[in-house]
Amino acid sequence: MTTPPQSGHEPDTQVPAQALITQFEAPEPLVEETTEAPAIKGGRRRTGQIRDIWKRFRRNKLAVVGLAVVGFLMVIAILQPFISPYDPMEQNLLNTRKPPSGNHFFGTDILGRDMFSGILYGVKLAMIVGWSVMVLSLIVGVALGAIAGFRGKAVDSIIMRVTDIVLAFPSLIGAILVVQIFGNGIWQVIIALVLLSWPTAARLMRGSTLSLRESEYVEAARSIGASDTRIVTRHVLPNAIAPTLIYSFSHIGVAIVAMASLAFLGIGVPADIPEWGTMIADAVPSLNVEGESHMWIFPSLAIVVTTLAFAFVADGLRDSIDPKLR
Amino acid sequence: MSRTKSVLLRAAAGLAAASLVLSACSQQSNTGTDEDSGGGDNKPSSGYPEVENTDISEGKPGGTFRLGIVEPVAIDPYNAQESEGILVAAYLFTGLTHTTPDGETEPAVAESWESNEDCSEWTFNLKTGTKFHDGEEVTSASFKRGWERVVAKASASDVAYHFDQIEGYEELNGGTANALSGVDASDPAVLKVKLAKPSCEFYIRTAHTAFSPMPKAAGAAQNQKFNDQPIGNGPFMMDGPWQHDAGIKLKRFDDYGAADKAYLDAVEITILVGDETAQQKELDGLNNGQFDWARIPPNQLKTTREKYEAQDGWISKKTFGIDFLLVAATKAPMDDVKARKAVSMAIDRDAIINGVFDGSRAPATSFVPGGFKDAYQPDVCDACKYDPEKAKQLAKEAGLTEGTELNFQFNTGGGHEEWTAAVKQQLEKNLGLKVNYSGVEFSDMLENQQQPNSTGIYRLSWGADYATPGNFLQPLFSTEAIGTDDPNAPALGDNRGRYSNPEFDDLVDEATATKDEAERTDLYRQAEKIAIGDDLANIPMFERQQFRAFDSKKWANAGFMDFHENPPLNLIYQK
Amino acid sequence: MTEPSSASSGAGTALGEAPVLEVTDLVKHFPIRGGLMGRRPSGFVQAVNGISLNVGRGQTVALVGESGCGKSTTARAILRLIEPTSGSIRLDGVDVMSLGTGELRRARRDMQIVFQDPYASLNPRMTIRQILSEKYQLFGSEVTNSTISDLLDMVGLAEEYADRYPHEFSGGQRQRVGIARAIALNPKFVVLDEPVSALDVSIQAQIINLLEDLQDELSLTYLFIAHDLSVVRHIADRVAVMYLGSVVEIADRDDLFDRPHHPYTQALISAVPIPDPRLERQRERIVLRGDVPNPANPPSGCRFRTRCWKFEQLSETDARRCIEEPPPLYEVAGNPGHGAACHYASLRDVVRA
Amino acid sequence: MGKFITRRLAHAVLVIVAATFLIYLGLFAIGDPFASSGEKTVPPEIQEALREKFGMDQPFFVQYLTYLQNMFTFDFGVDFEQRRDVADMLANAVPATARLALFAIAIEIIIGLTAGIIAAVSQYTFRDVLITVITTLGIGIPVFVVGIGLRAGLSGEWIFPAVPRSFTIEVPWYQEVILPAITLAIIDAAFIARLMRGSMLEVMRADYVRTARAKGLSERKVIGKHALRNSIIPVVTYTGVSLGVLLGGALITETIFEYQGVGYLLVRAISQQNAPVIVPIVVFAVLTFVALSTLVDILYAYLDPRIRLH
Amino acid sequence: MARNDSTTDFQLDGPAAPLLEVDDLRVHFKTDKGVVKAVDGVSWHVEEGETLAIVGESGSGKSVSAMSILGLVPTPPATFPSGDIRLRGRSILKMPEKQQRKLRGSEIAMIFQDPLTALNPVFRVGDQIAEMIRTHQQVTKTVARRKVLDLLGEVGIPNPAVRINQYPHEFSGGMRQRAMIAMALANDPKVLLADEPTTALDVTIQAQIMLLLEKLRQDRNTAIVLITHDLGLVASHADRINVMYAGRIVEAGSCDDVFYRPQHAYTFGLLSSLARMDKKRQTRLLPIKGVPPSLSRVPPGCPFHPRCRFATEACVEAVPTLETVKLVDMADGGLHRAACIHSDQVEMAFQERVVE
Repeated sequence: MTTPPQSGHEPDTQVPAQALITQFEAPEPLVEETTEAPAIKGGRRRTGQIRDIWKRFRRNKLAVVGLAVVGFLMVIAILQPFISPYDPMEQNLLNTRKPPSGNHFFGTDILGRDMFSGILYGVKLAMIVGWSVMVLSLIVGVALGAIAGFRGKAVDSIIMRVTDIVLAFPSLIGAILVVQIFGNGIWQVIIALVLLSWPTAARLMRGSTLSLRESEYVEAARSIGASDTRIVTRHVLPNAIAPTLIYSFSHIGVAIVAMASLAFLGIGVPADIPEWGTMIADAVPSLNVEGESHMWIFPSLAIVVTTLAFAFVADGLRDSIDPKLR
Repeated sequence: MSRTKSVLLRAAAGLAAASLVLSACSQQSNTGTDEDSGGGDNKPSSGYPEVENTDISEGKPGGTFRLGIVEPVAIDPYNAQESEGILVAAYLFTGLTHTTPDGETEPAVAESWESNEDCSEWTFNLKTGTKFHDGEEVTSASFKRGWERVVAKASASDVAYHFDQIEGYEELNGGTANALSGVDASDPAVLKVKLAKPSCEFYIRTAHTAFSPMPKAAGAAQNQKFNDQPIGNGPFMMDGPWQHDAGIKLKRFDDYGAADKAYLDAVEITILVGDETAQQKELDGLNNGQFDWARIPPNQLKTTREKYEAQDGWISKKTFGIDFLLVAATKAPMDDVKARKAVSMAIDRDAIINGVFDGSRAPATSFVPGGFKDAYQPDVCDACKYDPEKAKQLAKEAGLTEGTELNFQFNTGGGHEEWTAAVKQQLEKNLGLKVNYSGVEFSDMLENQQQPNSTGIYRLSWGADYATPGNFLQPLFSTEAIGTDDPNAPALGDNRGRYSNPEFDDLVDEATATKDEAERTDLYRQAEKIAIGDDLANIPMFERQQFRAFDSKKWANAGFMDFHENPPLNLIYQK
Repeated sequence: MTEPSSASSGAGTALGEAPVLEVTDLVKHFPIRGGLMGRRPSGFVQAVNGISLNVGRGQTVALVGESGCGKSTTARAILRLIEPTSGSIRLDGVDVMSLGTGELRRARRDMQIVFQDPYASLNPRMTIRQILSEKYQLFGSEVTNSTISDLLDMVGLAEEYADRYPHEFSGGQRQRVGIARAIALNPKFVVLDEPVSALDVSIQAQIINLLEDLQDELSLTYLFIAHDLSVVRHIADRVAVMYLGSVVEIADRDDLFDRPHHPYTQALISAVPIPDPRLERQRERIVLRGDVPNPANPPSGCRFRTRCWKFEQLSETDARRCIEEPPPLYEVAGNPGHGAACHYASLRDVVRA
Repeated sequence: MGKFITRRLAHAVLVIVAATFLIYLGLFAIGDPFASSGEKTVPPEIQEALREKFGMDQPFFVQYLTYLQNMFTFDFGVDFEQRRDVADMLANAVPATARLALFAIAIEIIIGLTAGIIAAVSQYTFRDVLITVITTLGIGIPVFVVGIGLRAGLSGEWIFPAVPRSFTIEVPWYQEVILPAITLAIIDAAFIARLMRGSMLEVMRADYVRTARAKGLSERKVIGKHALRNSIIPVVTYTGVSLGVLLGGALITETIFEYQGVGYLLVRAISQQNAPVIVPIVVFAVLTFVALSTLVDILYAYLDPRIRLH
Repeated sequence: MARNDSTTDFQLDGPAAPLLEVDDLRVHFKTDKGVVKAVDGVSWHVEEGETLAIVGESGSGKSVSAMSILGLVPTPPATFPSGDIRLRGRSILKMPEKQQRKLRGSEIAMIFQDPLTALNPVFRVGDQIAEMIRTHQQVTKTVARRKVLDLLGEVGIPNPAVRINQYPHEFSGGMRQRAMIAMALANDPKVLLADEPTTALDVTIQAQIMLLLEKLRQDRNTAIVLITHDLGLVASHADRINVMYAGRIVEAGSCDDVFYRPQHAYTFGLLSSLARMDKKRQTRLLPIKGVPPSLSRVPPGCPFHPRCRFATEACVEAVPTLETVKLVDMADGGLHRAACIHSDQVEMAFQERVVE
């Protein structure tokens, strides 16, 4: 089955010439061949890989900006109860649909709720849903993918057939179905999104596990008498997880948009919770009404900024964690 | 029973369109009753003022009237149910009786009617020589055919229950009989009906489109061809089949005989998609000359009113419906009348109207709506006025303290989120209650209400099926309507608040058996005084009020709504 | 021509001592998945087709052949990194085939492998110290301060590099780490799977020297897998030539290179260019026709016959024997340690002429 | 090749059967299509009658098998609300959705491919950076934001008929289709451009492109023939899958523009809790999606001869 | 053997310009880590019917100079700070792109290391060869196809009529390389650049391919530039040898000269570290210590000095130039040049070792 588009892996974006250049870079060892005194002391090397990733990441300016925005959003999510000027759910029916002003930076909505506070609350919601979906689908996907890839045979067939079936649903329709079954609620939405995103994670994981299972260093581990458990946990997982991790991370933005899409359609997200998609849907009848455009512009901006920030970071991560995956 | 079309994207629209089939008793003319309504109250309503009906004048044939509606469920009377479907059905078909815009019942195909003393046998004398659109004559058999077509089990009609008083209903509906035994059509000009459950208001029911006659060509109820292009006996006939999601075209029926012929040559009903934006589109269409009639989106009431009032194209009218809070009246904390009154008085209806509905509605101060000119008792609910101090006082007496938990459910998808949320906030703010506020599916909410352990308050609205005040009282407050005697069994009737007062029950029973209208109305007023004024069994919230705008430069006789809140197509003519 | 020898004709131990490794009739077939659901095997790739091999203590036996001849599969099957289809393997008297999962894991202490690709055989997320310590942990041996440094010293790396990651090393250095991992805890037997073919020419010699030194120091027994005959001639004591899953010729090193009997061995040796222009000008190449056949569908009889230069010259009657009868590994007349699997084997000097 | 197709088709059928079972189980077994919904209360006796009429009183498996059987004869059952054949409803919605999908795909392929190729060929130039930034924005912005922005900003008399006209006046089809098609195309075009750029860059690094240059081919031929033919494969895959999604109904876009396609039909059915309509549409969407995926895989094998052998 | 027919190595005042001449070529790449000097002042030339071998380890820059000839090095990031490439005296680098293209595939053709990736997987082998013909010759498809059949037969592909319609993945490794060669020969080029043509192949297949190249050179008098790391291959096929290290030619001379009288320490190292099939077990190989340098950080002075057993202080000070160390030597003539200030010691050490 073809993987659905949203999980599509970006192919290589490396330059032809770089291949030529790396040819000259590859044999450069940091360590001198002879047993002369080493230039750098050992010991601090553990952080080396992370430092390398960071070094590569830092080169991508958009990614750095994205990271800053994501950090900022996380801070807002945590501090939301303290920095909201109003209770985001509190209505003031005498002050509805008011354009932005000193009292209400982003104006008020159809119920006179402060949109600024609502959007801050939306940040919290987006972060909770985005990260939960990422972590949960990562856990499920990695576990099942690794089992399928490493054990093979019947277990593999079963898990892969299940992913086939899940992936046969266009994602939004799948999410709607799940929500129809489980009912409304943020956790239900999270479950729906996890149910739909783990198969791709599992497939990526299975793919890398399969190739690593045949790799020489896994064979090497087996040759020194390592047990299967040890091989999986110590040798396969840490190396196989990168593509899955990158996918899951890039899926945060997708999850946030998916929740907003569901909310926009009036599905899944409880109606009284300030969520960006709900806010935009509320504003649809006001689309062409003068003085009410703030009702859809601010939540739209919030969601665009958030998804772009995550997209930039995901791009940066992909390029820096595993340059080969570009 | 009322049915609001589910709203696609949650709209702030509140009640969109409801099917209300009611009738009033008096046979007075349309004019002259307006003085009683709206204006005569002591307390100024915070809704928009009603517009007086203009006199109906004579016109000349011609013109095509255009308007937009949302896709109806059905236009075949066997299953037509909401105002859009009824708009078409009611002008394609003419029944025994007809309900005027003011809720009065007037003769249609039936010239006259009478009943025996205990109202168990009814005789309708039909006009002769009236025809269906295909030329077939309308006889008593046509009615029997039409009614049986609705009730038959195979039809699985949503509106069959309207016939439940008639003898033989259960057999036919249950599939054990092939005919409605209580209906006798042996004389083509006389229709005799025997009721299993006697009612002096039966003739009012027959105005419902479900009671339409059917030609032989109709066939079985489920018959896509006829369902999409019904052949009726009304002032208009189909001009080609219903184009789903696109439109319906009607043309005048020139052989119409049940009443005056229509003036309009044709009616073009465009089906608008997008329930939440349909009102906006109707208005846009009107403003751009594409339509001749429009509903008004709540957020544009003010500007539209200003514009169209100036050109006499504005319609504003209280109709036959009410929004209220259903109260579980036998369970703490709402088992005390003081608690109920405290809750009611803690709600600032005017603020909600201004905030959510842009001031367009009127706060309800009675349960029987203002549409019933005679039965209407403004301020019968003395606890419907906002008085936070008094509310606190009463709450204290009733034992409602800070943190007392109160369940409050509303149904999602009906546009009730905003105002119910406002109610919740006011109760918390004014009484310090801990409101367990939740939105659930409508069916779930109904089921919850039925449960013996249900407590607290629920959002509901009610539109009676027939134009009688009793239909606002008996189903909701009578002991019989609880549907069970066992307090530990689910309440299967509509009185899911389980309010029970023998005095009220007696008054309602007496009214149903009273042939004299004035007497009957008086009995209903007394009953409402007990259930609402004294006991406040449910908490009234808003009266239903409707607004329309139309092109007054082109059309005459268009300045009011028919009973179904639709344009009076049979009266409108081109200026 | 000699009589067919027994299965032990592969034995190469001149001394009376029992060999460290005895492999008899080793077979490995890989199923080919086919059919609608890919469940049932639709055929088998006969990767290793009945190989017998002995390796004496302290000896180096080389297994040579072109890609796809089954030499790496043989090595892995001997270590049971791939489960053999059939055959017997005895390591120092222990029947490796009969070991259970746990026993096999413990037995790995004595049988080790160095891989071809130094970039792929080290876990990139582990430091050199972790990579090397793992083996000690697995076999419950204590890792003292000096364990790793001694080990690194032995393969010519400085201890300072222990806490670095593989990607910081060059290919040659990684291969040293791979060797260190293999020789830790003093195994009895080490498979060297093309240990130098991925390395630059100038580095190859370093590793070859290291392997030789370690063998002397620790009296290791090597099974050396290679396609490069030059290296084999340098390092091996005894050489087995494989073609399409079978050993076609086996002999002591000099015997094999100077007196090859099998037409394939002769072609193989003649095809290897020697870095000596004058010699090269004199040499005559035996150029084989075509490609190696598909191991899933090998030729009948002698598997080499489709490319055999000698087969082409045979009369029809003689050729029939090659088509019908798979040649067993004969002992070459007058040379007890030398076996060749050819019906018409004969001596030919291909190194110098 | 024949074997490959057979296997791929068998796989697709299996997936479809399993998926339809799940859909059926999920919506019919759990939800009761006849229960009161919205603000409609259905008397129990009528619910009973309906259930009997539509065979819902049968055991679950019998229902499912009947359903499956009907589905393969294009009988998708009846909408209990309007009592209309769902197939009839789909007959109106599917062509509309197909028109929208094809229009959108056409736009996105033209824009996406061109932008992707330009970016790849002029890597590191201003043009490339500009295209990269635009595509990142295009991918990052949710479709409903794009749709709403376009609707708020662009709708007018001729592009998107904001003011409804009487249904008797014929509206040129492109007026309805153009804005939703652009909305859909923007995001996919961005994705295709990226995909194309990436795969083009990768292919341009391939040895056979070097061979093509070494042959003395013009750059136009190197890119347009050798690089394009190989790099377009992932784009074809993506476009096919994307078409599969769109043909199953663009829920959000169709809703925003009230475009009467399959997606809008589905959204309306969901908001009305109308399971008898939801199920066939979802089945239809899954069917289309799986069919397109299968087709894409077969097409893939055609485009890349290496796959054909298996 | 064509060896003896080759023109003398360096004709200072000869009338005809060399067939293909690379003159002081520098190819630099700008990268984040600095300038990678892949080719740093390399000069060589090749004549008809001659095989010139360029030998070096991975990353020595040996392929880049060949690829520059065909304009296969992308600019940017590559720059050409100096140098020229001339075909019969006409500067290729200064030609307009269109003219350069006309030379590619017709006058100069190239075959690559990995024939699997060098052939486009989605086109039929026959079509790819035909494309080569039709790019440079005005012939009809039918004529081109007939020519392809002839070529396939000539390079020893059995059953050409079937093979012409197959895709690359249906060919074995050896067959693919034959197809590549057929493509390279399609327009009868004067120069054939062979970049590690047999590295990916088994030794028996390598022998087939080299035999084929040798035959073609004789039949068509094509000049072959053989780029390889395999000294054995060089010994059996090259007329002259350029040894490259870190982007420079460190030694150049006739085949016999380089093998029997190496003048550069690096060449010495290479030869001494080789295991030889024709020799009984040497006691010990003599490896070169260390690893080749990164081309972005080439050591100062002689780039080989950190690994060199003969290195002295002087080696660090200046980059040694390629000097003629032996005038016409050995039977086959030509200049023998090396960039090593200790060439005498090197030769001495080598002779001792050989005697050993």
